[in-house]
Amino acid sequence: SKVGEPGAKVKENRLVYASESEFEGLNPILEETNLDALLFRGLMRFDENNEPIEDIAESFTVSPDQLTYTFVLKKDIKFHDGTLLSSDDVIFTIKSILDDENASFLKSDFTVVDSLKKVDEQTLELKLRQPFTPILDKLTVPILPENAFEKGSMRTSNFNSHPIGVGPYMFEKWDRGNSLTLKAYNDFHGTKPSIEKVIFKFIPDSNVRALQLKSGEVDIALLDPVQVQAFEKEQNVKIYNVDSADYRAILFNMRKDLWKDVKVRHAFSYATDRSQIVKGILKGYGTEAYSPLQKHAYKNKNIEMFEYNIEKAKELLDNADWKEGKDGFRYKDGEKLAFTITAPVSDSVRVNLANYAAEGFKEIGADVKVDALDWGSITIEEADAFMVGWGSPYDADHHTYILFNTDESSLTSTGYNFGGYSNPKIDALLEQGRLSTDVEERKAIYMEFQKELALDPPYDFLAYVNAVFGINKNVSGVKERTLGHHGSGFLWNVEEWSWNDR
Amino acid sequence: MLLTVSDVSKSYRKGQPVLHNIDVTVGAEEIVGLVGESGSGKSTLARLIMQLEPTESGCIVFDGLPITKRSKKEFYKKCQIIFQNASSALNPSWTVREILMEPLRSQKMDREQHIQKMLGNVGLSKQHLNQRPSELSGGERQRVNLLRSILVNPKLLICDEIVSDLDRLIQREIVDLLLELNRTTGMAILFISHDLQIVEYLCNRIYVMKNGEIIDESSKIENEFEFSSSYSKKLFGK
Amino acid sequence: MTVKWIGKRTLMGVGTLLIVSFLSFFIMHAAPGDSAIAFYGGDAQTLNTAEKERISRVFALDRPLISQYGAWLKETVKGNLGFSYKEGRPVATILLERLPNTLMLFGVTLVFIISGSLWLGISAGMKPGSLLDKSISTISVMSSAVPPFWVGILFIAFFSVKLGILPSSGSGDIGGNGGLVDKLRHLIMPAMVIIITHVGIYARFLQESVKVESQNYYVTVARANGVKEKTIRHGIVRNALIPYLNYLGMTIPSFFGGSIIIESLFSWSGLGQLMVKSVTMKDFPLLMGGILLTGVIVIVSLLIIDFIMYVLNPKLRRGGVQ
Amino acid sequence: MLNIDCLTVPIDGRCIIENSSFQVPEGKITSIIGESGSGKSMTVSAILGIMPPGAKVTGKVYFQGNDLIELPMNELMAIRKNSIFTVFQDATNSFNPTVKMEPQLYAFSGERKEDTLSHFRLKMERILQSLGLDVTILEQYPFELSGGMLQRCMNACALYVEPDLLIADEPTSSLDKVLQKEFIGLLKQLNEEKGTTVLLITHDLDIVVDAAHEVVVMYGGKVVETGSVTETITSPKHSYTKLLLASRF
Amino acid sequence: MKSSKVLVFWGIILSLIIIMTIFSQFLSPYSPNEMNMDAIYQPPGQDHLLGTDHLGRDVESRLLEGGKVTLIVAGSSVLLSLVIGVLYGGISGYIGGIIDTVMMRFLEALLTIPSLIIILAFQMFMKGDIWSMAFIIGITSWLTTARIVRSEFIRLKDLEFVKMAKMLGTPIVRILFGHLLRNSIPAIFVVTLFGFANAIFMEVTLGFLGIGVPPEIPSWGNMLYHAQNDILIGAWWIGLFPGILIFITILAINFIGDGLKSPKRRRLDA
Ligand SMILES: Nc1ncnc2c1ncn2[C@@H]1O[C@H](COP(=O)(O)OP(=O)(O)OP(=O)(O)O)[C@@H](O)[C@H]1O
Ligand SMILES: Nc1ncnc2c1ncn2[C@@H]1O[C@H](COP(=O)(O)OP(=O)(O)OP(=O)(O)O)[C@@H](O)[C@H]1O
Ligand SMILES: [Mg+2]
Ligand SMILES: [Mg+2]
Repeated sequence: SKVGEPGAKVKENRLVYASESEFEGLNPILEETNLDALLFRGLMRFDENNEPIEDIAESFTVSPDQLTYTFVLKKDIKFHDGTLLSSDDVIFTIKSILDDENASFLKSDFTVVDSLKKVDEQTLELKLRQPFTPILDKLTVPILPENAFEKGSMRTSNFNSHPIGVGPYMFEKWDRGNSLTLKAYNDFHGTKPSIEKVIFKFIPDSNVRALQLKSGEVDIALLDPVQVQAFEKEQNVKIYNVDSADYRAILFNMRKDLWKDVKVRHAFSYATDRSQIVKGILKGYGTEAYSPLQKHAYKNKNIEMFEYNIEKAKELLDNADWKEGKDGFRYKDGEKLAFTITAPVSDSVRVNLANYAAEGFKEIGADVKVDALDWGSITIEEADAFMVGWGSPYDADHHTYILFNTDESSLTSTGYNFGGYSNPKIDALLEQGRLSTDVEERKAIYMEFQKELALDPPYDFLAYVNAVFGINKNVSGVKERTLGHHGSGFLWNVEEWSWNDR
Repeated sequence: MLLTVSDVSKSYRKGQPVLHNIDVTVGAEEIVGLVGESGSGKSTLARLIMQLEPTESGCIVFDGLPITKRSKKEFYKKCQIIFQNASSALNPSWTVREILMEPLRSQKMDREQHIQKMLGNVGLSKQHLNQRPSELSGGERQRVNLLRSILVNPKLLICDEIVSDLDRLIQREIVDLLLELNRTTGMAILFISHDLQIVEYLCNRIYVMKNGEIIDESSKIENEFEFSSSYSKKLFGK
Repeated sequence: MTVKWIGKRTLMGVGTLLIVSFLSFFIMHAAPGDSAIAFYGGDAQTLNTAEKERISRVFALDRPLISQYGAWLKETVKGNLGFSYKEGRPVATILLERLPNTLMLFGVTLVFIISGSLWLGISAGMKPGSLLDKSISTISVMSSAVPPFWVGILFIAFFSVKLGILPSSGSGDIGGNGGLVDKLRHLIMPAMVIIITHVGIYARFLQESVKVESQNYYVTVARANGVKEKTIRHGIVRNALIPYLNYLGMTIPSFFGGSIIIESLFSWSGLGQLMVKSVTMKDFPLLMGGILLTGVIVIVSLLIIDFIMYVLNPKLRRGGVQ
Repeated sequence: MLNIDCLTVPIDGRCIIENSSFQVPEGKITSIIGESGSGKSMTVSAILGIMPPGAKVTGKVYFQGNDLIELPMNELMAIRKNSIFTVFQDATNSFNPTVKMEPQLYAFSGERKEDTLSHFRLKMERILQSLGLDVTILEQYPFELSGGMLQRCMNACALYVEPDLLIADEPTSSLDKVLQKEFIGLLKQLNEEKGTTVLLITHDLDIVVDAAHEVVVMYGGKVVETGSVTETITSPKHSYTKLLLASRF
Repeated sequence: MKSSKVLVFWGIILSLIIIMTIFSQFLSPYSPNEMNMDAIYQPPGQDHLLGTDHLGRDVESRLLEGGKVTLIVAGSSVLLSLVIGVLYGGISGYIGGIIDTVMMRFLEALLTIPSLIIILAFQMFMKGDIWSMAFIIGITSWLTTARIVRSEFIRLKDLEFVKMAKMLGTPIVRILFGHLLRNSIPAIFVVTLFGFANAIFMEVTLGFLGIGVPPEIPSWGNMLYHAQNDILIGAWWIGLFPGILIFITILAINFIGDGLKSPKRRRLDA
């Protein structure tokens, strides 16, 4: 780094990552951080294609009824503190997630788990209440060492600030408010890491992150789309434009009368100029969206894509009895065509998207406002429309079942169906997709699902947003894979990274 | 007696009494002078009578009734004070008209006319009504003050060194006005001053104060005062 | 007398703290929004009603407010500030980590602002109509009319990116062990920004009160009678300091508010940033602890300022009536 | 000693003093009397060169041969320090309210004469006693003293300094008769023994008759009459003077 | 004399700014929210006099419209804080005694909690419109006014003309308004003007924290907030112009406040 820090004299074998926010704790079942992949490993792990493969697990078998999974663990896996990992630790981890006392955010992933049984030190049996193919995805959850926890609530455990895992890097130092340092773990069971230290530097301001990347104070930073251009001339920085399954869409809250008529939903979908969004707001770092499974192997290209078409949108509204009034806005039974899109203020891309969409809707005679609020002040179930962001690079069930199934209402169940969307056909398809184990059959089901979803859209899909990272030119070994939300998982193979010049 | 101050004491700091055991009376239609050493507590006594500060002991009776919190309002209708510093007793942002209207607020009569009528009594003219206190000379300010208090028709008027900073001519005007008022309306006056000539000229009775005590009292007999204490004698050069 | 005064003021300070805690507790709880959602921060979208209820139960957020406050107060009086919802660590520990940084930024900026404004304000105020006087009054207004975060960004762009001589963020070197020199290097820019944008206003205020004081009768009298200029100035400054200190006392709390932005811009891990974070996450124990701690800092500063005023103003000391 | 010639002071277009001339002969006590607001205090300000902002001064003020109005600031300051002492009209406001009396009185008197603090204390105590003040006032703050006491403190400084020219603007206005007499006595003594020239402003004709040699009468911003006291008292020329004399109680 | 010239100069500048923002509809060439993805980050030039921003909106139009919002927010919040401050400080100062002590401790307590924290807690109110924004700024910024009013009232209360008024039986309302308030106006005026500048800053600051006025409403605050991203890109014009206008407005207000304070407006009793 050229700024006169002590490390500048000898180029240290370390990697500095510009972290957007500081974590409250490092317990992966209480909070998700981008360190998880470095510190911890789970039974399973996503590979380059986002398929779950064995990691801690040596192998596993599934019973014919799809209800019992038996895992055999690798031998001699040691936690960072030297203790051996056993099946007790796995059981402890899942039980902790299910324990209400811990208020884990992962609980809903494991509610299908019926029981856990230790067969021996290296073997365990997991029983489900019902068949659930995606359970392997879920079992990528980091494994915690049972004996590192004292009695009492996990929330106040010392572990949270001094974590112990089996990942390629181990905890070294946490300078609160400033940085967190990890060092290479030499007993790691996978590829031995080449970079000695990975440092997470907390820089909340996105500009400062970019500036520090420029000045060499940090080696990696996630960039805002608008910032990328400024780095194109930069010699020392390489831009990684990583595909992600992360889409943005306007959620129609079906509890509002306005959206009851599918023509209205279609009209707004047609009135969205996606190409301009990708071009202008995402600066080309994204793709136009029309389906929740667009980045998936099961993607269906032959469905309605809602090509930008104002005339069609107007026609649809006319048909739905929303007639244009003298002021240019549409009215039906004396009521104005108006609603508000709520967006989380901390996410400037979502706010910009909402803003742009709202402005565009004026053209079809709708008076649309934007509310940018803090997460704590948002109740999605009460909003007219909400700027959601979903999308998973993993199993097709992952971000579909919990979003669109009638029974997955966010109000009455553990699902995330915020808009109260309900379509019997969709319900049936999602159920089948879940239970089926045949790949081709599943593909057909999800293709059909996408088609049906376009006919009765729960969202106005806008765009998939890429994660754009700027990285020091001398770092090599970066492997791109379709990423999840906010570029999470970019460091997934950091143990394979190395410096060319140190 | 209109006003009876009996056995009043006051101290600002413990052990340093400013006033002790003061007995003062003012009869109806009487003009009483209060003179004394500088720092002897004359102004303090005036403030105590006006209930601007609490007394420590003793009582003040006005018109036969001791003044209490509740009777304060009635008391102020009958008893008025004019402070030594004329300028600070007038609201700087009001015009003379507004200032003079103040005591007449609740009255139903034609107030403007009443004021205009009264203006002449203190030697002010109509044009002064639109001026602000800062645009008046010291003497004029004192007269506005006086007029305002008189408009209340008090039975007793306390004047605390109202003429000390004025020149002889203006002093004379004001003193003559007071005499005139006393004659025509029967207003009693407690006149605090260290200007002995004025006090002798104006008052029927004089109290002399020293070190927070009344050390002497004398009534005017054939335009002469008789004093007993040596300080008073020295003061009046007798 | 003086001891009694200090005792009385300290007692009042404690009373104020109690009001502060009461107010902040109720304001924060009365604030709209769901604490369970806020608690999840960035993961909030993946939260449903069942989760919300569960979280509320875990943190006893479903109990009546007054009993929550009572419980909190009881614990606090025992010297136990509780555990942060989010971090799970004792609030006191978290606060103590941040305190040195905050005190450092607060202390350094305050010292420079006070000494700078004293120097500028007095020298300008003593020469009314001079070039210095006029330029100070103009420049001070100008400097206070630029938003601090702008100055900050320009500083980073210039000193860090262009010249590369100062670190643009953090409160210590990430690799090093955080020696004092290192700390100071990190302190320079955030402190400079706060000082530059604040010193003018205080200098201006002092300048005004020096000018007003200089117009006093006693100054004229002293000048006319050949009293030494040094003696006269001494007296003027002494009296001009009283309104200045009053103003300083009134605005000290805004330092904490105002520095939040600077803290986040320079990633200076201080209390301000911590509090903003705990408000948005509705981490009540942490927030209450933070407010209480800033409360103590503010009240102690006010106490010191009041004490200086008390020493400077004999009317207060002698207990006389104004 | 002091020769004022054609002094004119306008403030914001209004003439406070108009074309006034008079003399203060050396070794004599000269008194200015006049209507309140006639410009007496303003004349003092003009002599000392401490005009309020917005005021212009024209005319000449000769002091020991120098024109004070033309004099550069540092020379004027030297004269103020070495030769003149002024007792201002508003004694209550003449002291810094937050400083104890002792350092203030020392600054006004002892320091000027470059006396040591102990020497100052000895001399000042004597003077204070002669004015009927207790030495304990040195340890008090101005607001703890009554107006009369503060006035006497200022007067004490004047007596301490024994300047070539003493200007006293209503030095006895808050004093009772006894104290007034005492101070005037000391003033006369100072004049006789040390030869101090005195410019005494007062509205009390008794004092004028008692103490002054010469008198200046001001009215409406103008000097309307000058002359020796006896002459003026017995045969006033200007109508205002006549009125003034006639209005004794 | 000179100070009145300064006053006139800055007064004209300020009124120009105000008039420009009031008539923004007629002066701005585009609708302030008109987005053009083909004209993003256009530097000042022919089509867009002051360039365009990250959504292709015309900076000039937004500047004019945003001024209206910012000035309304600042103006009405100042008005609100004035009312609260005068009432609170007035009551505290006039009644005095134990009530004053309690009220002042309360005020001190409020002063101690950084107002930004309170605002953050209540940001829900900001949902929707600029009036709630003005409300929230107003309700958190009356403390200084209250302190000043209180000390003015305490000072005036002891003056003789107020004592006289009580003796003359003047009703309390008239004493409060006619005597006390009317004579505190110079002091209140000055803090209020500074409060105005502060409110503009607060709006900017909230914009910086991303909790300012709703994003579709332009204001100098949220323009500046977005502009910080644009510095890196080199789009200096987006931040520069609102920055300059804020600067000039605050400068103007400061100088006006100053001009009104310094001349011989001092009372004769002062
Ligand atoms: N607020 C106060 N605090 C302390 N002492 C006071 C206060 N007011 C007056 N005193 C003291 O009380 C004594 C009497 O004061 P007061 O003003 O009544 O005197 P006075 O007789 O009116 O004198 P003067 O003729 O000088 O006006 C003085 O010694 C003064 O120092
Ligand atoms: N700073 C000023 N600005 C304007 N006018 C002033 C100023 N100072 C004094 N005056 C006016 O100048 C005139 C003369 O004032 P001055 O103080 O000299 O009167 P005086 O003769 O000393 O009266 P007194 O006997 O009441 O002390 C008065 O009418 C007064 O109002
Ligand atoms: Mg008195
Ligand atoms: Mg005078």
